[in-house]
Amino acid sequence: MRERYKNISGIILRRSTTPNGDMIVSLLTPRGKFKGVSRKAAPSPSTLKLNLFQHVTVQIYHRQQEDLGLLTQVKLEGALSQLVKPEVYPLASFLCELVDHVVVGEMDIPQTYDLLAGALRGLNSHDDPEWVALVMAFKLLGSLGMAHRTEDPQGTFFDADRGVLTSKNSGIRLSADSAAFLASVHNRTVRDLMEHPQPNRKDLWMVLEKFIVTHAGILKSFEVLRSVQ
Amino acid sequence: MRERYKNISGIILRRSTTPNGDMIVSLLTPRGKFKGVSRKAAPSPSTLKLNLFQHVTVQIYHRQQEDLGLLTQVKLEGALSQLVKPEVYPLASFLCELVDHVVVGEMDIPQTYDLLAGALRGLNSHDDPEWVALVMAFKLLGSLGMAHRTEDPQGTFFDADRGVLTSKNSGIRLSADSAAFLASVHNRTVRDLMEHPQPNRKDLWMVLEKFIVTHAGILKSFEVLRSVQ
Amino acid sequence: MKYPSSLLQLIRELSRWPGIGPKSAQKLAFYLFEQPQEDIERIARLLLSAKEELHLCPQCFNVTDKELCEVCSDATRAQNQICVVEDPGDVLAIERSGEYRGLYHVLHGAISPMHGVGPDKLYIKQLLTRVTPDHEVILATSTTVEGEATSMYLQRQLAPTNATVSRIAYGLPVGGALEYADEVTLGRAISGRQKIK
Amino acid sequence: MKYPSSLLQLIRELSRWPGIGPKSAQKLAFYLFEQPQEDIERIARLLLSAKEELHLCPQCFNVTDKELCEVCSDATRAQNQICVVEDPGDVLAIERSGEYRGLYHVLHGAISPMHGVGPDKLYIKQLLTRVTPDHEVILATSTTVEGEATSMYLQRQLAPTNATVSRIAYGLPVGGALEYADEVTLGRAISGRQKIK
Amino acid sequence: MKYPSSLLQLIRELSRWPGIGPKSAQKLAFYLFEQPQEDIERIARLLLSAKEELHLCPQCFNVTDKELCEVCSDATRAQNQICVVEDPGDVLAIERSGEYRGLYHVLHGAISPMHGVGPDKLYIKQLLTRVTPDHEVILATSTTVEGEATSMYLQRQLAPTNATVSRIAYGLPVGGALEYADEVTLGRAISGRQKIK
Amino acid sequence: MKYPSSLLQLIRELSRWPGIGPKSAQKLAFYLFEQPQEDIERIARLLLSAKEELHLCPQCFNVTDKELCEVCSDATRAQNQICVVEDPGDVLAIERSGEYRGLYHVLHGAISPMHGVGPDKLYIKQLLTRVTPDHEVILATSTTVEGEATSMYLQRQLAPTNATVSRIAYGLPVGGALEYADEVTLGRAISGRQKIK
Ligand SMILES: [Zn+2]
Ligand SMILES: [Zn+2]
Ligand SMILES: [Zn+2]
Ligand SMILES: [Zn+2]
Ligand SMILES: [Zn+2]
Ligand SMILES: [Zn+2]
Repeated sequence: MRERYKNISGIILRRSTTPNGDMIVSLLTPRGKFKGVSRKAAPSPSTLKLNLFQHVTVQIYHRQQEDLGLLTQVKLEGALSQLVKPEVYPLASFLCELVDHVVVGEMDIPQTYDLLAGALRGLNSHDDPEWVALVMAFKLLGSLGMAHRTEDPQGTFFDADRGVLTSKNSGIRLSADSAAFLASVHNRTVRDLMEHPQPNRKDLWMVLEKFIVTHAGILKSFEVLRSVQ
Repeated sequence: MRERYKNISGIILRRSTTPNGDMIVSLLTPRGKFKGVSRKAAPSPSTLKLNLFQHVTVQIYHRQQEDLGLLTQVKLEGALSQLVKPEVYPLASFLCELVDHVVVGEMDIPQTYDLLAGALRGLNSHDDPEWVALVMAFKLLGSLGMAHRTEDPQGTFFDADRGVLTSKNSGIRLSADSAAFLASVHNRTVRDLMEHPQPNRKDLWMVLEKFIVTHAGILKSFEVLRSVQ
Repeated sequence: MKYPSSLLQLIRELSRWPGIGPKSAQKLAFYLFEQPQEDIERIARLLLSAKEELHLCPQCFNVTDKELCEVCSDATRAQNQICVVEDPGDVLAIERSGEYRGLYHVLHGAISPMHGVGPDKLYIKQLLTRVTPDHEVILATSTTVEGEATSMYLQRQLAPTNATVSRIAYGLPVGGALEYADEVTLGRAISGRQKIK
Repeated sequence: MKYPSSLLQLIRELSRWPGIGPKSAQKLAFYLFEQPQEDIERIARLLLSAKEELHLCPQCFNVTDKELCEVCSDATRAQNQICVVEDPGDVLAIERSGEYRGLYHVLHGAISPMHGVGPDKLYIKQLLTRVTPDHEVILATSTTVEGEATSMYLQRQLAPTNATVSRIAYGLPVGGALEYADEVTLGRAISGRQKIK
Repeated sequence: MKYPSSLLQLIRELSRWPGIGPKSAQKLAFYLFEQPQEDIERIARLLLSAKEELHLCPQCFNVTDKELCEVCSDATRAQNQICVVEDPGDVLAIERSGEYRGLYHVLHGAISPMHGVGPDKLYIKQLLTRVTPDHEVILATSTTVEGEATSMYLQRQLAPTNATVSRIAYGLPVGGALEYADEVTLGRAISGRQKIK
Repeated sequence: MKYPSSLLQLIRELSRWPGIGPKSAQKLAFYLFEQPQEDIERIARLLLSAKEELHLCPQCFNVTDKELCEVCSDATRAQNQICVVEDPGDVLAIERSGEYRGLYHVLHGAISPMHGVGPDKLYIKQLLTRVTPDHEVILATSTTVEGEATSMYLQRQLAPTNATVSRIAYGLPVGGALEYADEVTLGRAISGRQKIK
């Protein structure tokens, strides 16, 4: 007997309401991104739990010849209450939008999943959420095979088009701290990176945005992110 | 084009949850009793409004070959907040169960509808709710073609089997007040009856219960009603 | 064709369970038939042992497999708080919220005259004997008419005990848009608003 | 067969409206076609006059056909209370509840970086200029993450005004059973419980 | 607060449309208000022009903006096939299937004594005058009780014309599992099975 | 609070059953707990005896408690008709329709490369050995992509047997309005129409 019901556990990356009144939810799991629809956006106990950034277990019902599974039951596994703070919310939105943008369908990404879960926990509790977002954005990109390269570890320029840290005078000029960060970010642990926050991050944000725009496309949250920085 | 959607406005007489998790609602309207089902008893904003005794307007969707319409939208028209008070709740339950029991399907009963709506308002605000229930129960029975008869206006017995006020020594023996009440209840206005409450009502309740049991069947609320009297 | 009677009986039994219609019952029966023998034995044992080991806690009437339930016998919980709920499942739900560290009392239902359920059919008397003037009794029956009526009834009955009595908050459920709240709930959410210091 | 283009266009237009799928759009189009000429004219006039007569109130940004909206120009309403909502429909819902007699402020959305909606896209600046230390500002944005983030943002922005700021109550919706409330809501309903005097 | 009357009227009008309840009507009204002026004008024009330009084809009674509808005036279509349907929307559905190249006849309803719809309220007489012995009349009314009754009535009425009469097939919808078909449909699917050559 | 482990295990077990999610599992567990001891014992016995007494019929592979299933051993049934279905539940459904008096063959699935189900995982070889030139094989697999693929595969495999092969009818489900049928189904219903004599 084939099973039409499937239980999936993951983090809600995005929810949007269709003109039809249905709610479509993107869920990040260690096995990729799943989308499901909750009919009519009525606040059934289910839809209420389908909130952004939350960790949920859902039951998805797969109907014949429809690609979007129907969300039939939702169990809340964890919610982080501090992600709505003004200094955190745009950062959490940015990371989730980034992952939602890059991850397409089923793929084995246990590392990305763990990184995003960790990033959200970090944003929820760390007293330097901006640094959490910056570090984790680079780490997330790395986990998705989108690490930038280091042409010259002593380089002080970032060439977004080629995605390299370089000593050639092209692209974004970096502070010494930022150059060192970019040269080492993919080799250091998150813990180590978090323990050495960098006071000046303007150029790192520029690098990150430019790199993402060039290699993944424009994210809507950039705009809000900039306005609150 | 035939219309499968219908808007119905009425009072919720009863709601019950099926083993399946659906909620079935009986609605009293001036044009009879309608039943609808709200799927899965999930607290959609709809089901939340489908509470006992409330006046609602619902949209019912009639599917092919199913007799129970699907409740698709619910608008709350009015709720009476005092019906849950311990001295009122069993009385309101009793009147609604009585009407739910006697009214079957579509029938023209504008008078019954108005009487029940008035009874619930009365129970909500009157300081002698028991008298409201007693008077309105007899009035409701009358509006549904179930008035008792008066064999002898001077009679002091109530013969429930025949449903008559009689002077023959059979059935329930009545106080003079109660006999006078029963002889006149169907000829007097509600207002007049309400203005002349009767202090001793034990025999009237006995008459009412016996009459209903004989002519309409046993109501479940009798038991609770007796225990709180 | 007559269906094998053991299959039919199983389907009939399953279709009586809450939330399982005739179609699902048939599906389940075939599913169970396709499971290995040892799984079926395990399920049967689970059913029997659950029934055997579980009973109602003599103090709070929650389901338990201990003499006194785990909450009642936990000395670290606030002994002067009693949260009154309709069903054992409600205890589970409140525990999951992590917001409550007192005791419980399970009524096993709500007053519903139409369904023949009066106060005497619930564990109300047992609640009244538990409560002392030092207690806070938190009425967490549901917000349906039946739940409200039960809450009102309990308020009256608890008055002579001189205990503090409180009612769970009405308001907007977390995660919802205003447009989905009905006007009664919305009214309560406005009138019950909390100052932000 | 090609369908009459005026019919096709109508169907296409209707299917763009919120909550109307392609099937319903077709049904609606045929329904409209079957209505008498004068009804169609009336509907067309209604659409045009609604658009023409309605605009946003310059004070609260609710939809109105007056210069100042009916609430803002009603001297009997509490002038020192401002209830902040996301959408004009929320004003309607709160009014229907009958529990509120102050003024409103409609933001026309909630902050949602992922959808490109920052604070500057909402009527937030206009709110800040209205508020004085005598005001009570009631934050009635929804309880979704977006609504909560907006509420938090407003709290920060309103702090320098020295106005009283409050948030609508979280809790159980009226008419619901506990089993349907999620644990976060349930936790809020318990922690926000109200003493019964 | 009284709501702007043009808004209220619009909401009331929309809530009368089929499939749009009171809640959706309000949502739609606000949606329409937020559209740019020119869009509203376009919608109003669409409504009026649809009503103005459309009428029933004098031969098949489908909705058209031509004198004779596009199907009836298409000489390449099989002139000896008439597919009888209940509603104009059914023509659209069958055309989309691409399986039919004959003519249509739209009854504008089905016989339903309970709703006071007798054969005389439908375009049945007009069908009978169209049919000659050379025709194949395909009865494609729905498979509801009303549709079946209409189909049976037409069979009787068409008998004297000596035309070939056929009925659309009953059976399993494409894409479905057997378990979701009811037994009547399943029985028809079995008895109507097709030999594979 | 830790929940009684026998209750937790029961909930976990039930939540693994098809169509039962985490919420329903909890509800079911409490329901089962509230049943009288003898009912629980009966359910456990039912489960065990169903598993014990039932096996697959060696001829048609339907579920049975006889040596040969009741259909296969019923001499009054048409021995030259074999209806091929995916699941035992389909036999039940077809029997309920009362339209079929031949034999069955249960494949126990449909070909689905994506789920790793090839022809060899189904009881197809056993079917081929049953079929003789005198047989009519009715392919009643579902009309999903998997069911169609299985049906096509069987047609090819059955060709050398010279048996008559037929496929259940596609068409409109009984009781439906045309507007609810998709265009593929509608096309099939038109092209498969039946002459009325
Ligand atoms: Zn206990
Ligand atoms: Zn119980
Ligand atoms: Zn205003
Ligand atoms: Zn707006
Ligand atoms: Zn024509
Ligand atoms: Zn067999």
